[in-house]
Amino acid sequence: MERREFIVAQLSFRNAVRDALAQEMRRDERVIVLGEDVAIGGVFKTTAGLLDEFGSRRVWDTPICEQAIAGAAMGAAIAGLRPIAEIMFSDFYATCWDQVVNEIAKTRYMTGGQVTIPLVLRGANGFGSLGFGSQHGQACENWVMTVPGLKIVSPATPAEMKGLLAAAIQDPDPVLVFEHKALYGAVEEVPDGDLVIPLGRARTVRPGRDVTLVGLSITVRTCEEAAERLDAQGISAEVIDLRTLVPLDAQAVLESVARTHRLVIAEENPGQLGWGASLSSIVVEEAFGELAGPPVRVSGGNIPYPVASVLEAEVAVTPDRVVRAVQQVLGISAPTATAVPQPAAIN
Amino acid sequence: MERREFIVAQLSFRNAVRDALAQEMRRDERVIVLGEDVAIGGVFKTTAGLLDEFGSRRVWDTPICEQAIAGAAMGAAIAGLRPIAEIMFSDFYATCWDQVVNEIAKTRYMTGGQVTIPLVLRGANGFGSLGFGSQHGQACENWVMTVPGLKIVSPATPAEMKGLLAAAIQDPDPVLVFEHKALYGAVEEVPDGDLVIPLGRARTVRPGRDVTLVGLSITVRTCEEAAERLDAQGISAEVIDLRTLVPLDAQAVLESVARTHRLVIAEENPGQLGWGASLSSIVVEEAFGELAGPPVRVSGGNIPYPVASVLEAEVAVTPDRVVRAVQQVLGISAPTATAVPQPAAIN
Amino acid sequence: MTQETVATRRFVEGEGLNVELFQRLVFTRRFLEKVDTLYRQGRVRGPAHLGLGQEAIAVGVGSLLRPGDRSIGTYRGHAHALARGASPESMLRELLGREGGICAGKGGSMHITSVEHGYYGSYAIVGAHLTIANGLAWADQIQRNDAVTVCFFGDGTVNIGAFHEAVTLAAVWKLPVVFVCENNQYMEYTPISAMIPTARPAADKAAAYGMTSIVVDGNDLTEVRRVIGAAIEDARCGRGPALVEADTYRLKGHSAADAGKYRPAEEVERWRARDPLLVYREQLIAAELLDDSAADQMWTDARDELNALTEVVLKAPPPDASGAWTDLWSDGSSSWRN
Amino acid sequence: MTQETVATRRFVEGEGLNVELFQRLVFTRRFLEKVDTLYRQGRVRGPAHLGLGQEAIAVGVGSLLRPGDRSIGTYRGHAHALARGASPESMLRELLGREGGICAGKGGSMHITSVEHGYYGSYAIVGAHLTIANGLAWADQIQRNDAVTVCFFGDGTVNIGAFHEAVTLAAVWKLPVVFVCENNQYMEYTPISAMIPTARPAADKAAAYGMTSIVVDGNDLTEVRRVIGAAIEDARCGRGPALVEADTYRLKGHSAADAGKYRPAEEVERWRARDPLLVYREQLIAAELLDDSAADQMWTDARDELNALTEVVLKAPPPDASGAWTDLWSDGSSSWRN
Ligand SMILES: Cc1ncc(C[n+]2csc(CCOP(=O)(O)OP(=O)(O)O)c2C)c(N)n1
Ligand SMILES: Cc1ncc(C[n+]2csc(CCOP(=O)(O)OP(=O)(O)O)c2C)c(N)n1
Ligand SMILES: [Mg+2]
Ligand SMILES: [Mg+2]
Repeated sequence: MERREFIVAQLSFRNAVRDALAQEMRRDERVIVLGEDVAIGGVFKTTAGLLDEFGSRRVWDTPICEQAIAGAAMGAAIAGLRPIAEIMFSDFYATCWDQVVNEIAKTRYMTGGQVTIPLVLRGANGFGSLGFGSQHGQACENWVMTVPGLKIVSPATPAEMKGLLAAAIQDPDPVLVFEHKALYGAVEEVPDGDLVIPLGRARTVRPGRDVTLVGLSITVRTCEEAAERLDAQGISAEVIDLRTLVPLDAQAVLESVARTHRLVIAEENPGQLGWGASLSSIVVEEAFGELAGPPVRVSGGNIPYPVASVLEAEVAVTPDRVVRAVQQVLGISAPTATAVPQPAAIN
Repeated sequence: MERREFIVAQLSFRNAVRDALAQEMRRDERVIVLGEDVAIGGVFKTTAGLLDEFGSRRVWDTPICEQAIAGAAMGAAIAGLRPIAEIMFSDFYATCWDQVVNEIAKTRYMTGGQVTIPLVLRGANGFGSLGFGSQHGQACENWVMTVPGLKIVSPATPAEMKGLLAAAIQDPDPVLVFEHKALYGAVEEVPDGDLVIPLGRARTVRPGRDVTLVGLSITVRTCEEAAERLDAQGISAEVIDLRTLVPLDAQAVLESVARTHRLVIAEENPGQLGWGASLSSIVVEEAFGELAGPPVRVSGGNIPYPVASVLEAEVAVTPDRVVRAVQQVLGISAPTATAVPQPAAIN
Repeated sequence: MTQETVATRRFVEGEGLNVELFQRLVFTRRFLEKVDTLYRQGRVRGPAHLGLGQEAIAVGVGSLLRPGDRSIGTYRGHAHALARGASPESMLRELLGREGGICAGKGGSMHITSVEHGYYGSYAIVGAHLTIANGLAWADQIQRNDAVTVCFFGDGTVNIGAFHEAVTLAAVWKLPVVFVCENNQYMEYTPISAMIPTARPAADKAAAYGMTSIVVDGNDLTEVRRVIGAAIEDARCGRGPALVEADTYRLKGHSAADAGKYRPAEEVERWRARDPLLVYREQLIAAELLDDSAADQMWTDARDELNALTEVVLKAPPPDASGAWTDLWSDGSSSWRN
Repeated sequence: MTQETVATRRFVEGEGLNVELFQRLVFTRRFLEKVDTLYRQGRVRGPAHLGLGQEAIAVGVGSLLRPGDRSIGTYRGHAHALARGASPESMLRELLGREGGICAGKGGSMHITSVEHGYYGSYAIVGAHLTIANGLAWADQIQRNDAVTVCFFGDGTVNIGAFHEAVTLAAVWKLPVVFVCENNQYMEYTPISAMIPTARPAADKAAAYGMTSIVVDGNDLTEVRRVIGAAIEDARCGRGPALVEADTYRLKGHSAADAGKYRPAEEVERWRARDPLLVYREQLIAAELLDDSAADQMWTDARDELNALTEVVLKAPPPDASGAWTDLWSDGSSSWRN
């Protein structure tokens, strides 16, 4: 992504969503939006202004019926439109899971390529210690990754959000875009004007020599903070933002590990079965000889999420836990003073 | 599992399901069965005879409404019964995914332990190259493993089926039991009488020295066949049947790897994100020093499943592929004559 | 199999007006207002959905349920929990993230539950809990208890698949369950009238399930008790499930974070005039069971009681962090590996 | 955006009796019988669900749809594909696992699709495709095409959530979609009458969606064309969606593997007497548009044609194994890593 000096704007993650939608709706009149409360601007304000600009033939309110929403998007995509359906919280993918994993993901293949399904499903995702609890606080990218046929995008910053969502809308295949709800307020400077970031290319956020830290969505910032602390300890950490799980840019991670020989993965979701495991197993299978130590995963606790803040803190993926994981990989024991229970290990 | 010499019976996998249900229904009158067509015996004949023996207060036909089925099971479990709901094909968990992962899995935790949910969801699962295609041929254990709060059982033989299903029914927490549809016809001798196999203990199917092969459900047999062929090549493979993914008996695998120093995992599901990755990452993190080579996964293709038999064969997990993975781990190159494209690597 | 040991169930015999019920309306209103205030002070963890203006339905149905009966509701469930006798203090502890929360800090505002009082929980995914309500009722049917389950939900919920499956199964199995639709006229920000194919979200669907169409003025406690009372008795006597639509209005936004500006001022005013507390108060005063000063005293008392309670709770420590790792499984643990 | 290049669409103008339609019924029946035979010979991969006895609905609706109209159905979809003009040979290739299968060997019996003929596919998870049908119709509505989408499904499907959500959204958005319930009286092995709360699975639900209750004799091709034709024209003219219940019966088991023994012999006999082919044949003969020998000739011709086709197909090689790795993504590949 190039930056031009002359026109930059402050953009929030929330508005990045809206701007990407507007950008693509202007570019391509086949792009339409549907979902609950989207006409009035959406409960996270990510569709604000779209009805005014594009009218009621492009912006469609729906009843509460996620199956019908996902199905309508699928059918319209097959018939040549480019629907973007909001699923308000990604936890609610569970209420239309059949449409997502059994219909949208499979129909192109099972018809021998007779149909193409260019659609985007998008909505708020993730834990972020906001008190949303078990039914509104999940990081659900993994659910999707168990099923081939769906692209998975989970951006880490406002500019990333704008460019990756635009690419998702332009993509000819079904893409799920996960918007971390704790990032909606995040702001950064972005070039004014159209922005598209290709899917399937990881981003090196920060170069380093001693260890590779891989994050996605909110854990990219977690890794950056960990890297800053490690710097102070004389440890140079490279931070990679995976950006998309499918297509997976494993190559970028393999190349980094070939230089650093150490890998720590930070994933917000429960570790029982997370994308970090997939990445770890790929790196181990394909670059075993390069590894000076085992890849270590820092994952969310293997529990539904609690609400009280001390409990949330207990299960969260934090820079502290990433720092400790790096120390473990490097064979440095953590100073006992800061030792706290490590949920992933206990659990 | 002990075998008594005096009374043994030939038991099919299909009848093992029915026998376990009947065994537990006799033992505990709180055990009830519900699902589509279960009264007449079920489309896979796994509930045959239950209506006759236990009557219509214990065996309940339902409309086609998986959400209502799973929800009814959950409510009745909370109210003190022990429901067993049949979800005909595990692919259909998608149509009640919210009940499974957001309600059943989370409610005990999110109420601070006020409720307990002793239920079993069970049904036909897996690919097995039977021509069932993308919407009826998935191995769905992984879907469940991404979400904490659910136990996952996937038995490999008739005796295992009977004993593990019985244990699942007795378990005080929600358990999903996956019955591989290609195994329903499998037959073995089992002791006549009650059988219960505790959840969370892997089974060493065959001891070995050079490499550990881990399978689940149908891939246990795949591993056994691979082990037989490896034997002929002078390679001694230990075969472990994982039996349950949650609770995961990682310890058994770690102990085996501590002896063999090599690990190959065979999972029928797509490899993108499969339980094999979770197991691999645990072994790598916790036993890196023991490993003489990288754990290698042999997984199903990262596609929805096709139907034509040549296409099925192309994406299936076979003894051949496991043998080649072992050769890879041992640094033996496969004889070129038998070289076939390796989907997991290509894909 | 539920243990009937709790004396605090809130069943009220008889059909007549009852000052005690007004007191409950007042306390519930004060409780919700208190939560609203605490939310605006930044003290409540997570979102908080209040049923301000809808209290007559929760209080009315609560008074109809006997010990052993079960109820279940949504994220907008504070009133429904209180209506069965749940402890306001434990609820405040939950909302404010203190030790001793009613869900041990793991539920928060959206998941208030008090099984000990027959309130089986608040569920935050639209529609799901209707299917769970069936299961509670089914267990009673199988065990030949004469208990009834009441399930509360909103107007927006009638469009989701889980609603349809649940009401269908209840009808086919003739379960002792009463589904109460609190039609507060809105989904989140969208008026329900724009998102349904007929005039009434629930009542117009009853016939499809072989049920009678039942509508009740949800802001009139007396009517709530009469109409829903009859449905509950039918269910109790084995005459099968019911689907009731109770007309009401939420006086504030969808959640405490929402100012509700999408609602026409005139509409809000019209419904304010039909505030369920005004309606019942007038009925009691007309029947000379209450006078203004006694009513005002109840307002003051409830406020004082809740202020005092809040002060105590705010002084309490947070729960112990280790609690994050308990109560996933029934052995109390959360470990997934052997 | 669908390309209207195919001349083989099967629209039949006019309301009258039509020998060509009888010929289509005959061919469809013969096709299904052939699949049944091949299945019993162990030659068909996977399960095969046949619509033997239900042909008048598929053929009738097929004849009402114009080029550009869309239809979509279930695993029991062979007749519906043929009714739009799908190639019987490509279908047989799919069923028998040969090169050139209509879904390239990746769909099988349950997923027969011919987009080129406006048949958008056969879906095997009950209810899901009703939501997809909406999307097809919605695209036409947005693009101001006057096309109509017809969606076929079974009686058992009315109880699942996806049905409810789909019909609701169609009604709220006034989509040009006609939902056709083929009430063949059974779920898999369970009679639908035992699993619905009213007498009729679909028609008794129409009012809940603000629609007219429409029932048609699905074994009478003339009636199918008249009644469903009217619903299609309403949808085409922007008068909104319809829900039609067509009474019929499957003369064999749920799938070719099922002997259907749970059905009372008397019931089967009653419906055999109302075989849609007999019904239409009698109408044509009464109108002197057909005589017995011409009808018999059609039977023989269809059999011979299908036998010949089968022989060709059975000689064809299987698809190339590499096809397993194509067509997941629109670039033709299936790779998930960069
Ligand atoms: C399946 C699902 N979709 C969307 C939401 C987001 N959501 C929460 S409350 C709500 C509106 C519900 O409206 P209604 O049923 O009328 O209940 P009310 O909030 O008015 O009490 C929505 C859309 C959800 N929680 N679950
Ligand atoms: C969600 C779901 N549940 C269950 C099934 C298994 N199943 C396949 S067909 C069928 C019966 C469907 O009955 P109906 O809708 O009447 O269609 P018919 O088969 O009679 O044409 C069932 C239960 C399924 N495919 N999908
Ligand atoms: Mg509402
Ligand atoms: Mg049927």
